[in-house]
Amino acid sequence: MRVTLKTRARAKPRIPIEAETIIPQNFLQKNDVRVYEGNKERKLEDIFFITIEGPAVSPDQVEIVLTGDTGVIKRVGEYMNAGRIIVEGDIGMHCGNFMSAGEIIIRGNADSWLGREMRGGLIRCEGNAAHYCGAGYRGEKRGMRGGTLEVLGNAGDFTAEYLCSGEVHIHGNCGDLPGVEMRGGVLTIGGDCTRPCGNMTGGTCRIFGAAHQFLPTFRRNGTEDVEYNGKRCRMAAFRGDVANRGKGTVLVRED
Amino acid sequence: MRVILNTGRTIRQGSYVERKTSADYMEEAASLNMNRMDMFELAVEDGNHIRVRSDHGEVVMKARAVEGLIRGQVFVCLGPYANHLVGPETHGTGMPDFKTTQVTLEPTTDPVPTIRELMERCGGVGYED
Amino acid sequence: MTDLLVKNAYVIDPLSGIRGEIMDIAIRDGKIVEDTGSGAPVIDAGGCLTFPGGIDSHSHVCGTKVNFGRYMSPEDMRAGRTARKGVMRVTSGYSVPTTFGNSYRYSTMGYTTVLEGAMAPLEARHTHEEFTATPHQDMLANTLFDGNWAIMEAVRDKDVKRAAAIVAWTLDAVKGFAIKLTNPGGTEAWGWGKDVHSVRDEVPYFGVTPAEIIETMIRANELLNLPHSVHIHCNNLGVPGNYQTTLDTIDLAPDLNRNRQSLYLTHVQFHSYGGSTWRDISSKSEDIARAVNSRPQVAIDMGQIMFGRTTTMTADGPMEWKLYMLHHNKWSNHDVELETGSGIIPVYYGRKSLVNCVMWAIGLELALLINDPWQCMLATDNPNGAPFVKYPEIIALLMSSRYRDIERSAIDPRTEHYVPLFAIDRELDWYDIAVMTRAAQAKALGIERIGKGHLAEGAEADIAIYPLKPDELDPAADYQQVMAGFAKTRYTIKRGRVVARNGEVVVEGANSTIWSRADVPPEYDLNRDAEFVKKFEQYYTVRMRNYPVQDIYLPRGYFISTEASL
Amino acid sequence: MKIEDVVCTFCGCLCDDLVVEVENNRVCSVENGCTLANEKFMRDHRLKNPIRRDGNGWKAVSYDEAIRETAEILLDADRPLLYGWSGTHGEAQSVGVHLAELIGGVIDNTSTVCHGPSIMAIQEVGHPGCTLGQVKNRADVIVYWGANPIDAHPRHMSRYTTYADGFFIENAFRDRKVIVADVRQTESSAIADEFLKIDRGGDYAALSALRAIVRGKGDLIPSRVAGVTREQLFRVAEICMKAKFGAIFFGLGLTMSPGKYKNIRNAIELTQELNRHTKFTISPMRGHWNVYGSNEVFTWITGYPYAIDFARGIAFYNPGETTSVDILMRGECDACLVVASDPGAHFPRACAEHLARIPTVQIDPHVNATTHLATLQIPVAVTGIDAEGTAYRMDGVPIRARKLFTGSYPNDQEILEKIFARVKEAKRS
Repeated sequence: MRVTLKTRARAKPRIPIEAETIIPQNFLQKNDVRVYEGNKERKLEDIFFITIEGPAVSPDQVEIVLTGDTGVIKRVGEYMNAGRIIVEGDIGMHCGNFMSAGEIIIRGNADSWLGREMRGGLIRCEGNAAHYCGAGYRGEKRGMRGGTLEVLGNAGDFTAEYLCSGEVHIHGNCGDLPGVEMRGGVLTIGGDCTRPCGNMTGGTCRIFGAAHQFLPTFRRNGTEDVEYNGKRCRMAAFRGDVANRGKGTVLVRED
Repeated sequence: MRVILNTGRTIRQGSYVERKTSADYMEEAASLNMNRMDMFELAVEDGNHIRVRSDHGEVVMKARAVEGLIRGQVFVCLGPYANHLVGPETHGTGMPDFKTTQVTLEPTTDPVPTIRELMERCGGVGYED
Repeated sequence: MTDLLVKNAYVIDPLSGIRGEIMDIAIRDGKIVEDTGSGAPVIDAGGCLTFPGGIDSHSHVCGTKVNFGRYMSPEDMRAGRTARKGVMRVTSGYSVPTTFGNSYRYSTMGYTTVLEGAMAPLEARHTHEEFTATPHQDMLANTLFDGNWAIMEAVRDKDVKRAAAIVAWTLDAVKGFAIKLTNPGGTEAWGWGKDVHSVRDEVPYFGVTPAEIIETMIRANELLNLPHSVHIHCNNLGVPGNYQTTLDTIDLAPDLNRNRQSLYLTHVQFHSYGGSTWRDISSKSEDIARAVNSRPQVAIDMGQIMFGRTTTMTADGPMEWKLYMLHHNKWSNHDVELETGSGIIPVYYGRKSLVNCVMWAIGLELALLINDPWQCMLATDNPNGAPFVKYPEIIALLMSSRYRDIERSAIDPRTEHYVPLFAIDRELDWYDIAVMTRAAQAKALGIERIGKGHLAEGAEADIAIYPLKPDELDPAADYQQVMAGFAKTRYTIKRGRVVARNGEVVVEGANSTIWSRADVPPEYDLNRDAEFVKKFEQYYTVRMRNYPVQDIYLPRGYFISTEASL
Repeated sequence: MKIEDVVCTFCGCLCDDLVVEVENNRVCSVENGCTLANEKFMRDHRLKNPIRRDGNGWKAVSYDEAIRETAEILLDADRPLLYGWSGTHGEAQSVGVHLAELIGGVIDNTSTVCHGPSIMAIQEVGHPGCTLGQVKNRADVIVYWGANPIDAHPRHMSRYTTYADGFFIENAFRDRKVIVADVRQTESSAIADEFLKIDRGGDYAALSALRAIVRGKGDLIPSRVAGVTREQLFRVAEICMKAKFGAIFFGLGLTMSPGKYKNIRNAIELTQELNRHTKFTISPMRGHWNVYGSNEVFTWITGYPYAIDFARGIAFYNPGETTSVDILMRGECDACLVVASDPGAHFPRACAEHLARIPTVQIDPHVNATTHLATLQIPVAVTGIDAEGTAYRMDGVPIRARKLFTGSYPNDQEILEKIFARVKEAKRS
């Protein structure tokens, strides 16, 4: 089944749409799917032109395609556990929060908290991701716990904060403090970043660009060779953060 | 000249904060506190006007020499003048970069706007007390 | 005049000696009366189990540290969110819900009176503000004296009467209900990052011992003729081998009051550990129960823990530090000048943790091994042992050994080597539960005199009707139904008005705050004591005149008045 | 008439020992107050009556009209923002939260541009703190980090720290060591025994280094961290570890600098580490007299201290998303109620521009920058002068602010209750 949701023009286009209901499992039956526009509950058809093609008997046979002015639509794919969502343009905050399985493809940019506390599945963002990409919930000790999150462009600050398990791969640059409080999993940064991995207690962060303002509390631990994009890279290895328990690994490209 | 703008509380700003229409408040809020050497380089003296520009806006303020600031840093107390320059980006934390705005300084003879004028520039309608 | 008639109720009212009779309850103007006028609205209880409104004699629901528990835990807030609906406001939180969340959840469980276990006097105004926002329950506040400088000086001078005068002044100033001692002496030592480790340890600088503080305060309490006894959280909470400290504390309690205990020991589960490290921790519930069984002058509450996530919070600052060193999670601490301390950390009690399983067993053992249910009240030290919404599960565990056996198979199999629980076959009955959840509390707190915890004529019409038919149920077998029944009343009636029905809150509520006022002779009035006033102004950071809680904070406050024997 | 033990409703110190003389509904003298208090009490100047924007000018309106119009604005909005609250009493804040809940709005307080990051840090690692009297009576080491109390909290040092004699500290000035960490010299740094002059944006690294030293991993520390020498870092760590009771106070120098809440988290974790050696506490220097009260009130009602979004009926919290600056920057809100604060002056310009675009109602005693952006302003009594109510000091101690005389203005609570009643009535019908 292919569900196409194309945004309608709205009187107040900057008010975000809260759309945690847009997940494959909700389109199996003729459900009354509703979303919030500010404090007003709306029927899905008030916000979108909806086209449904083909049948599906299980959520993994459902593909949702979002098009139009989708950059202010929040929480798409939250708690999704099967199926596929394709966003033709940009997507709003919290896309793929807590998702446990399935696939989200974003052709444009993603706003903050992409894949927050993700448990499994795949998110691929072809543009840039904003802040807290693959990060945790406020106050929660564990952030992303599984799955794969890939951003072909750049990501903002606090990328993969509290990363616990799973993989975050930013092909471009990250902002400030990527991998901060990281405790497991693998964070790969293709480009540059500042102050990586503050207070990390576990996991591995690989940086193939420059790591600016590198913190003084990481201990040099030899070199390692790593393969990236088909090339062998010589990496300076660090253990830290010794301000904390110092059990994490940061690899920064040397050559 | 490119410098970093820092903002914060001052006792004078606090004293007049509930009288924002007063000349006292304007005097304090529109003061650009600078290192003397930076002022020398810009060829300005205490009380001279300076156009301060950032990526987010521009505003004319009055130079004031102070001790305790290193070169390349200027300080303006919290208020509408400083905020004409500070960007709204919060890095997902709710808090803008009030302490670290890149600005450029350029001497000018243009007047320092009143707060009312600043707010009118933002689209407001001035109220005369 | 508002009347209400509850018909056909299966009533258990221990304080009135009613052990299960089908009867009608007549209500007028919020009180139980002999008869209503004709035409009074009728509630048909349909033979369902009917108790006086529940009373929680030790819970943490309002005040500085509770609110800090919320403040620091957005992850707990998202765990229990409900939307605004009808008269119900938005609620958030699981282990530390918002005030309205607490109030609604207690209401749907049939609880109508709750005692906040620890109020720092300096921050009492905060507790009272939150009481006002906890609309369904009548509230009382235990007032902390454990590290009170003036009290310790009186103890050092062996001046019981001065200690009594300080208590009287403070309770009046902060609208407190009773004396609470949390790790007496330990919270002052914590001002220097230290603790006391037995009732005979000296408090730094003040040179007094916890035992001296406890003995003095018990006598001061009785000199003031306060409704409740001294309410103690013993030293060494949560330390393996601490049962000895608990026994030592019990030994300090003289029998001074014919109507109630002289010492109330709270969350005793946390104080009944044998062994010397976390590796060899064992249950000493039998020793503690034996001591309680032989001393009518003490009463306790269980401090049951239940598996799952919760937040611990206590005035016992050093204990929370120790817990932080174990868990390495968040840690908050808040010392209160001249008075007490507090700490908060989140915890998870796991079925896979042997220590946690032993703790879980000890609480149940205490309830099953203490012969007289009037001496052992059901509580979790909410939210320390578990959020109070777990009470129905605890009731079911106490009523069904079969349920206990099922749980046994789900916990760490080594547990049975450390605890006697699975050898105990006692199963509590409906009457025991009624005692342990309301009647004993009313008696222990001394509030049966103001019509709490019973349904005799003239009593407050606080009533809980549970969807349970004792004649048709075998709690040992039907424990699931018991659990469901106690979780959601058919009706909760507060002061003659239905406040919750089948789990739905139906009114906004308007509670009362109950406090104690002991009248002392003028020579014991500390407002006129130059020495007291001088020290106050010198060392507190709040002026003495700005310290007392104004009447406006207790819009429906009422006090129990006593005449001090000074 | 002379009134003693008056509570000053200016900064988070909430001094309660002022002696104020009142004549003809004006304060004519203030004793014990700092400059800020004197200015506040003595030179109080109010907006006379409610005003409404009228084309390119303003006209006076009645309170009833203003209240009715405010209710209509809020009822019409799909995403209203209720901002401010730090300059009013708890009872009014409480009505504000219930109003936000009723209309499905976002409610936020001034923490958002002040100690919001401190709250976020506390939500990650907790907060080992204490009341100010504990510091006064015990502390032999005081650290001010990114804070300038002499300007922002003028009596903090004389009431609670450097100059305050306490029970165990009989001669404070001699017996206490003071450490100041800041990016610039201030009057506060001038009196410090140790001044850590930190490079802009270097607080996080400096705090990490101190943590490593306290953990015994100091061998790793390079000769300079963020402009501070290794020797000084070791010296400061040593002073802290040898303290009998240490107290860190931090200000906006940490909350507003790059990394924001992570700086504070690092400072808190340093404090926690120091507790393995001695007793240490840490406390934010809260700015407004009742900003902490707004956190407390919001928390017991909603579970969250600030930035609460009721749009979906439940309470949702996420700084960076539900915070005022972000909402205004993105142009999300379609109406704004400003109570007891001045976002026009204190938010970045882009936010002020959005306030001017939408209906903005301000409830405030004074003409301020937001006045010019607003559609409507309702003047009210000033808590602590002609209104009373509860305030929470920076350390959480609740104190009741006094009313010194009865003036002609209604207070915030009364105005908000009337708005609430109108909204509720309209929702019912």
